Amino acid sequence: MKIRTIKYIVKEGTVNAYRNRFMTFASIGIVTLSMLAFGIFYLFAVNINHNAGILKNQLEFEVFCKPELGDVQVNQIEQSIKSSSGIISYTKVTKDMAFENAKKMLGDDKDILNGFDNNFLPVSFKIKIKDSVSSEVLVNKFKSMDGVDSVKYPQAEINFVTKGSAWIRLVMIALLLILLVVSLFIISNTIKLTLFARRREINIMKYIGATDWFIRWPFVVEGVIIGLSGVIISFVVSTYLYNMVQDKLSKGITDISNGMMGLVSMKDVGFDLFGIFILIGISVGIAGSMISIRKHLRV
Amino acid sequence: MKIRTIKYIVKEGTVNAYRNRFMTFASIGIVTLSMLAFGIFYLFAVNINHNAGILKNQLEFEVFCKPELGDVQVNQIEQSIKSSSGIISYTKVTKDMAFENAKKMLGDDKDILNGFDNNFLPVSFKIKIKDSVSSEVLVNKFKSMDGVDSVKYPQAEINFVTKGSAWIRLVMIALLLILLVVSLFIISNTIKLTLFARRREINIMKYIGATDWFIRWPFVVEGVIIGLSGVIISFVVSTYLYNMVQDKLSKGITDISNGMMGLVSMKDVGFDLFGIFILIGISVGIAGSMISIRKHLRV
Amino acid sequence: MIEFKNVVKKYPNGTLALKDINIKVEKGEFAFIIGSSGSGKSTLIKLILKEEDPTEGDVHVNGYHVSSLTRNVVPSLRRSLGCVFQDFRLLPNKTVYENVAFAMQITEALPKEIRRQVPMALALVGLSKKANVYPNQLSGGEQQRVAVARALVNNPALLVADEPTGNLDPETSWEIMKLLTEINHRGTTVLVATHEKTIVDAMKKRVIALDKGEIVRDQEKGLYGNEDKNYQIHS
Amino acid sequence: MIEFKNVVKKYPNGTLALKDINIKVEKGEFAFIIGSSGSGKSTLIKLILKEEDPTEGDVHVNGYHVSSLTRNVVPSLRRSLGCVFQDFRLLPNKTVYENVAFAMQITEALPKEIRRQVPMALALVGLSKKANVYPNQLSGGEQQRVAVARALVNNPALLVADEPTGNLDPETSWEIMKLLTEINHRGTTVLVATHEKTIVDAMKKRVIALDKGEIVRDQEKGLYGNEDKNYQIHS
Ligand SMILES: Nc1ncnc2c1ncn2[C@@H]1O[C@H](COP(=O)(O)OP(=O)(O)OP(=O)(O)O)[C@@H](O)[C@H]1O
Ligand SMILES: Nc1ncnc2c1ncn2[C@@H]1O[C@H](COP(=O)(O)OP(=O)(O)OP(=O)(O)O)[C@@H](O)[C@H]1O
Ligand SMILES: [Mg+2]
Ligand SMILES: [Mg+2]
Repeated sequence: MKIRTIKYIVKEGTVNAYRNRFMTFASIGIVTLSMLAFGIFYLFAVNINHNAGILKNQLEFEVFCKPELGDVQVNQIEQSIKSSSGIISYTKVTKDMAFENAKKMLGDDKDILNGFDNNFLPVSFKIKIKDSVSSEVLVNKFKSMDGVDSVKYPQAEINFVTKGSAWIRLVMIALLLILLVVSLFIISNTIKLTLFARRREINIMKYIGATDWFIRWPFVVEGVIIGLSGVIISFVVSTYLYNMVQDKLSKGITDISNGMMGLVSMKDVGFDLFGIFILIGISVGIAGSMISIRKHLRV
Repeated sequence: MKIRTIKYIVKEGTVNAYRNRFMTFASIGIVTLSMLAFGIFYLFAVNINHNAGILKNQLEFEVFCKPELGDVQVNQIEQSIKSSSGIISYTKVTKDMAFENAKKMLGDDKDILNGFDNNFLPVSFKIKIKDSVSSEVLVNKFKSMDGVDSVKYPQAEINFVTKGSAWIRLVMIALLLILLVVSLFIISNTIKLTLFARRREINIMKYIGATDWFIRWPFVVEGVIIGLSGVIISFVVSTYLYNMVQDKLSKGITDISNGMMGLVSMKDVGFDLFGIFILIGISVGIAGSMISIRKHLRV
Repeated sequence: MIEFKNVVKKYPNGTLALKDINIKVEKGEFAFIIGSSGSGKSTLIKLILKEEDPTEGDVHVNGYHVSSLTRNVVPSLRRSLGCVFQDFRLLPNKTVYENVAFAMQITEALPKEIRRQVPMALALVGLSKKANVYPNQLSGGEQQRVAVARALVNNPALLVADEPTGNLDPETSWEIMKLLTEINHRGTTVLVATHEKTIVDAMKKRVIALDKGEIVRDQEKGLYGNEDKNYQIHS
Repeated sequence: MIEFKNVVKKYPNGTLALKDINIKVEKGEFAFIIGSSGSGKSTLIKLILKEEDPTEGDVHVNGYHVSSLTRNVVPSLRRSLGCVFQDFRLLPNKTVYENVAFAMQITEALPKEIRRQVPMALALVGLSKKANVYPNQLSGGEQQRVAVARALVNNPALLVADEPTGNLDPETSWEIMKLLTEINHRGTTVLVATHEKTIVDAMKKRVIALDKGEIVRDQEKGLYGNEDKNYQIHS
């Protein structure tokens, strides 16, 4: 292909996009809107996923040492907790602290503890783990450790969050994929419609003796222009909407989750989203035009 | 308008939908897909909403009577709880039960309770309320009641679920509305494209002397055929998908939520969804065709 | 029937297609509009149909003051006349039969009437056999004849034809012209834009000659002109 | 240059458009194809362009065995000849200039060449002034002349024209015919399907007459025929 032909193709595609501006706008509208829907759900899903992850990381269990254990043995246990992999952090609950807690727990009835010293209560460790999946292994490990009396862990809660967040992820990915496929099909159907509307033009070019590629390339350029315009507009709009929503929602979410959860910042997801968008914009523009034009070239 | 003209219009619209089947299929595809995306998210939102509602109804607080209260006074309090509005159910926790709970709570250290009888513990009522919003009123009411020692309620939890489910609802409604608007715009843009592709046909009719209505009605019929086909297909597909997903998910959801939550049955939402779909299918078909054709009639 | 008063037509791109046109065609007349390519014949016909509006002047057709017609009266103006368009304007998604029938359906004619009239019109232009094919399956001349049939089918009081024989062989052209003459004898006003020198010369009807948007001749029983020129090419 | 051997063309809907056609047009010849409306002239030309495939028989054009051409060689066949289509086939989204230039761009011609050739071709058909308007802003005859200019612009070895003067007045028609004759004198083979009796009679070129899909006459220096008929209408 000669340079002048490439020049011709680019110019032709651009000029045609302009001359068919009614169709160009309608198509850009459709691309924009489907990608906007996809983008909004993508951001939604990323946030759900992120927060489900946070919830999971909030999992902790408690290792109770035998009450009669001396400081040395307690330290040994502490060391082995420290060196365990899969643990984010731990807090030591001393006998004093346990006694205070017991008092609080009994509330108005704390008088019953009068006369006891803190010695009958055990030292315990509150352990935060990385991954709820590995909790079972850790729990068993600590249970069988010398000097450990018992391990308490909120099994139901762990199950709920682990399975729950897996389900949420699954559902989110499924919904996102559905929306992506829907968007792609809608866009490709739109390309089909626009090429169908211009089938006579394509036929004429063919009758005059233009090769398939000579006809196809300007349409591909036009498709890419439409695709890119659509995704860029939808990226800008979804970024704008997201920032607006983030402003409004962050405080609420921080409030209700005691600062635990929060919205992902656009800085962190924007790049991914932009990449996905540009990829879709270009590939749909190229593939859609190439495939849809084929049937009209057969004259 | 004469009967024969109405006959003509219906026949014409149907025949045209068939003769332009390439465009008809592409348009039905777009309608189907956008409504499918909408339908799936609608079902998703209904379920989220339903389960957020269930969670909210799980809210309860506990009213502690003064330990020294006699049976008569306890009964009085029970009566006034019973007669309070906004309460779904309540359970009475007797002194015996409280003692057992205390033992459980202390676990291995339950020996410290030896020598106490259950008398130092108070009778309490666990109350399930209808609506977390009214909890504050109820809490204050019981706090100021004679013989009530204290009212414990999980404020953080209440806040989380109340605000949380309000947010979820808001987000869901927002996402649904976005998707609905996106779908409607996509469909109307598609109608614009198809009418643009057939603008010459419309012009010719006008040049021969057809009135606007005579030209427009068959297109409206065609639009309704496309709209209805699209929504019916997407209704069938989303019902099918939903039933499939329900089979797979129900057990999981029941498991992780201890039977509390669950998926809404299609029987309960199907009718609403079908109604929305048919309404959209018909109105988009009519309005879209009528509005988009207008500019082509001006010759 | 048709009256142009000081009509000027300038297209938006600046082309001055008609300059100060004054014509009067009476009921029952048969007139040719001739002129070289681009002289404004089709533009004149477009003004009659309100396909274009005059830049200046008034156009009266069939009792309608075309220049000031409101949008919703335009269809009745157009239905009051039959028109053969230079580019045929057949509906691509309708068969030959349906194309002709369509011109009757828009008048809400009785189906019985339609079933009687359409085959008759098709027979007149010699296309009875092609009733059920689509326009893109017709030869150029056949498409043109469908356009003629459609213009005739409603027995309009005025028939306007833009180049109705451009794609027809001399014999078929003569058939069509005979048809138009017959229709004219039955009282229909006929206005034909044409290049067919032989036909114009032979028919000795009124000839309105346009040149660059101006009427240069308006002659009863006229000829195409250029009679004296003798075309010959050395080969 | 062009050879039809026992060619039969039956359209999918059953219409038998050509029956057992045998023609040979040598390099440098000038031939008319005449015949009444629907006799198969355009079909014959469509076979030359591989717009349609023959049901039976072989077509050879410019050294290509058209009937058995693979899809990707079709463009070079079409580029090896210039064609004026009966329905013009101008690109609606391109100006007159761009429409003509397009025929050169597909051959990857030098921009310099294009800028030289296109205005020349437009001048030849008398449309220099209309270079920058779109086809829908042209009169019927002007559109036809753009189609002629586009067919000429590449100086093809073979020029095929289907009814190239159907929308033109006699004078302009003669201009176009003179143009085709000149081109023919410079060595181009020319094949013209036409109804213009006057022109065919005056030019005394080879005439191939079709009737209902059959060749009924193939005559050097022929006439249109029907010479003796005297058209006259009583008015
Ligand atoms: N695509 C098609 N499908 C079916 N029949 C067709 C098709 N194209 C042409 N025909 C038929 O084939 C016959 C020959 O058509 P063709 O176009 O070759 O005629 P022609 O000689 O060019 O006529 P004209 O002078 O009117 O243009 C006609 O009867 C026509 O109806
Ligand atoms: N829509 C338009 N916009 C701009 N100019 C136009 C338009 N239509 C026609 N013209 C110009 O107006 C002039 C008259 O055109 P018109 O179609 O009336 O010619 P005509 O006499 O019918 O010619 P022909 O015999 O070639 O059909 C021409 O120069 C043409 O280029
Ligand atoms: Mg004209
Ligand atoms: Mg033909």
